[in-house]
Amino acid sequence: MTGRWRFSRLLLEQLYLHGIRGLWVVLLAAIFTGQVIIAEYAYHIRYIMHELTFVPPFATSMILTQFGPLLACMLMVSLSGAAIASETGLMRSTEQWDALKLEHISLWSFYIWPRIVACTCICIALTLLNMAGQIVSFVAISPWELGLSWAKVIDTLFDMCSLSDLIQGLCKGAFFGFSYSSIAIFIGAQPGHSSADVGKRSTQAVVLGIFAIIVEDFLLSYIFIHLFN
Amino acid sequence: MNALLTLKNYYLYPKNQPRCLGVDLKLSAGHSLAILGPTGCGKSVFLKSLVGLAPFSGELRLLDSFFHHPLPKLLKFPKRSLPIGFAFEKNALFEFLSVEDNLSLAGAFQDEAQTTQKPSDGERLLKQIGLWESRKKFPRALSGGMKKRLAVARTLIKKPKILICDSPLAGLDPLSAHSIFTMLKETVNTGSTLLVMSLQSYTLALTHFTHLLLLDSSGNPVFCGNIEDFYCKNPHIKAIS
Amino acid sequence: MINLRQETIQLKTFTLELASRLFRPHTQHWNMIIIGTLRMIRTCLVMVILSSLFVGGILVVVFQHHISFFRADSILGAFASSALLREVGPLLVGFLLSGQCGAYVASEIATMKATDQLDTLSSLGLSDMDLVIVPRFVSIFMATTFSLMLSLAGGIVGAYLVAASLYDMSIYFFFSKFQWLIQWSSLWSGFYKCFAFGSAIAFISCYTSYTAEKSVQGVSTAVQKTAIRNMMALIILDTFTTHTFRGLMFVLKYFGVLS
Amino acid sequence: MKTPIISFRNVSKRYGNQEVLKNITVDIWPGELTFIMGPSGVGKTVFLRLALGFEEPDEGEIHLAGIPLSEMHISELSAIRVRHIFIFQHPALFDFLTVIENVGFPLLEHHPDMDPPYVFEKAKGVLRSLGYRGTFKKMPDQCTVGEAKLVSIARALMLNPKVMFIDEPTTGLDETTRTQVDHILVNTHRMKQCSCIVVSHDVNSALTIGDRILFFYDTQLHANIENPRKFTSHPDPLVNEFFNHGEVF
Repeated sequence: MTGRWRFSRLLLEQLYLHGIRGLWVVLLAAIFTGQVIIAEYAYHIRYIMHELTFVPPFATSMILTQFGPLLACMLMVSLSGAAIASETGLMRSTEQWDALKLEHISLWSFYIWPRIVACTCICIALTLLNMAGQIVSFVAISPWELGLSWAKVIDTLFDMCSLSDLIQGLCKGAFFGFSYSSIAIFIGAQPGHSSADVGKRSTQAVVLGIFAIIVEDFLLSYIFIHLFN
Repeated sequence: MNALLTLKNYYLYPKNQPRCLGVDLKLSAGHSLAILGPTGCGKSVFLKSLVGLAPFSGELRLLDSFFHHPLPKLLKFPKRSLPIGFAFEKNALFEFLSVEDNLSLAGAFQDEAQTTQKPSDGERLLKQIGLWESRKKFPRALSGGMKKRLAVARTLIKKPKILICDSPLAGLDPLSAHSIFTMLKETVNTGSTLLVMSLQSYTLALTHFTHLLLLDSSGNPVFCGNIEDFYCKNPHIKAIS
Repeated sequence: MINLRQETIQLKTFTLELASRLFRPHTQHWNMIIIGTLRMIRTCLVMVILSSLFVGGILVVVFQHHISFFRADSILGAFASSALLREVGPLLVGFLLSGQCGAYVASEIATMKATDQLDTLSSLGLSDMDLVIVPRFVSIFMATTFSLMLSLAGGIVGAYLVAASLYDMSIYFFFSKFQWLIQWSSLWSGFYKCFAFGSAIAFISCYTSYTAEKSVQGVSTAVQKTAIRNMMALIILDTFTTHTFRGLMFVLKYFGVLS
Repeated sequence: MKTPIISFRNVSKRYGNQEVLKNITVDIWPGELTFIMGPSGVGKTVFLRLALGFEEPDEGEIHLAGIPLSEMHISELSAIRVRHIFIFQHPALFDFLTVIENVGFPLLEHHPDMDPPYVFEKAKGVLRSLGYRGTFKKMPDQCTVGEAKLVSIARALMLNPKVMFIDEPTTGLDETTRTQVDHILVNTHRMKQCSCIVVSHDVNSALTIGDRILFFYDTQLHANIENPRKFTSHPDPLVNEFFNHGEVF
């Protein structure tokens, strides 16, 4: 497909369409979740170790491997997963799908691949952004929560984690992005549904996307922990 | 003049009802076929089976490719796209593309050999249907009549040899229905295209069309042939119209 | 785009109308509410239990990796369950319920609005708030709160199953440090969060779908808006409930209500 | 002197910057089967929604059954609405009730003291009188478009309203069910003393059964045709063209 409909142009459109909306949502969420993680962690470590200097390194390793990709991709499921599922559902119910087939356009390279690749790249980028946001927010609040000065917190920030944690988080983000967008398109493209239950199909896509992310997070955490150390 | 569309004992399977009687038709350029029948009698299934979106059995010759299915099977899509324009009932406009892109996508995958599609074609068509000012808008913002016009324009841009429309005049007020119908008739009057259309109003079918296909409520063809045979079969109708 | 002023006016009128109708007992609609709640719980029961098992599993896998640095494996069970009860459990399963209960009902109401059923109700002289919105609001609230509490139990069972199978911990070893780390306060904080999340999901789903556009496009935008607003509300409420719960406990201790 | 059902006094309405209706002044009298016609997207449905208080006009005054709409409280409005039923373009049947429950539901809500079997029996009678041949126990999404329209009209007739506003009853139907719906309109109008106001594109039915035709064009009330049965031509060329094309399409 050349010219106006070449793959890179379609991919850029999808990147812009789904990425822009996700940007400020993930930033806002990162600020709030960063504080919650530190508050809960401090409560528990205060019980076990009675000494809070361990909290920042633990929290960063937890963010890099767990909360960074998980929360970013959960938000992306509700943002672009629901959008893709309802858009595909509408296409299916108003016969646009057959119209594309009649035009001899290969649906995979015109409609499906741009969206899946775009969602995967966006999830990787937003995972990075989410990690940074959460770390900044928990460092900012640590003097009041943990009673440690900023300088001390920043020194011990990356003691517990290494580059492998970052790679784990980004791989998880890629897996989550790929899984929820393909689920959304698969559910949306189911034949034989009227325009009335397009809404129900997109909620089904959101629910299955979130469930898939939780299951994948469990499996990937287990595999990565036993793979890397 | 070679026949563009020939059907020999063409059977249909609308909503897996029992088989209906065979349809035999021979249409060439410049002819126009009107399909009439109550709602839910399989008019749109018949139109879709011509293009390969619904299973059929019997012989179908489209332009120069021939399909013979003893059993009900979907039409295998020929490799290159045949110059056939299809306007859907629910005018399947691509919601995620602007009006301009809807048109350019329709003509983008035509073989360069058959029709050289210049960008000016799109502009001329848009001006003709009065959508040139709102070409950057999305189909969501258009009114009912404008959506139907865009759907028909999308089929005309490929300069098709066979133009198939699924009840394009349904639910429209007389003024926009008139403008769409004149646009379709002009393409047929040029003598190079064949128009196949499903309709609701009998008076329009009898006055403006050369061939007629009447279906009853369970999908069996009651009459199939050109207008003259229809009149000589039931002369009292000629007196009324 | 509806400007912010018009949005706030819509929000104000909707909340006033909902609040006034919510606390007037409508006897004949109670059967509708109960049937709606039971149907909603039945649809999201399997998904809630399965996802809470996996949430418990995630916590055990991650904390086992962290605690192995201190060689203090005995506190793994208590640590994972306390983290689950206090914060991670309600949040993750709340995301799932915001889609399963919240967005599902939102798509129902938005489709009813798109096919003019709400206007037909008011044109027949019946108030659509009484017959459609209030029963669904109450049934979402009850279904979500019940499911979240169920997920807390499911999470602990899931944590135990993963700890027993992957890290072969015996049941006594798993529950040994429970009394020490988990007091009643962490259980109340879990319930407090479940109530807060349930009410937020119920209000946002009903409001977003009631003010949706009247077209097929309106239904899909209503579902997307509900899903994202529910999730943002859960995250913001999560922080809000953590801090207010700590303040609440301080006040109760100060007045001697709690030991 | 009978009071008009609706009287508009230079009412105008605009959505954002798009002008929909510009100073309309018209009275609709009971006992007349009035048709509201015009090109699509000219605001015919908005005219009905303004009349019943679903939307507020930007300027001008609307009287429903003699009472100005602006001073009406919501409870008075819903009391008036029981007498003036609005049937929408979508046959908006409640998809969680079966056909017979759909028809009996409003009556049961308004009079909780009535026992359901009596109401369902009455609903069956009304449906049979309208010529509904489908089963009573099926869900609305199994009905055909024609059946759904009949059920929504039956649901309105159960409350025996004085006035019925019907929005495009015959679009999307084929010839046979279209004549059936026209027959029902005439029947309810004549026998049941319930005057009907119909928004429609169907020129043939307007000319055969209508008592008065209001023709809207480009946000203005263009023509007010008294007795359409003797309608041959109209000074305004636009109206002529509309009706001539209407007969063909």
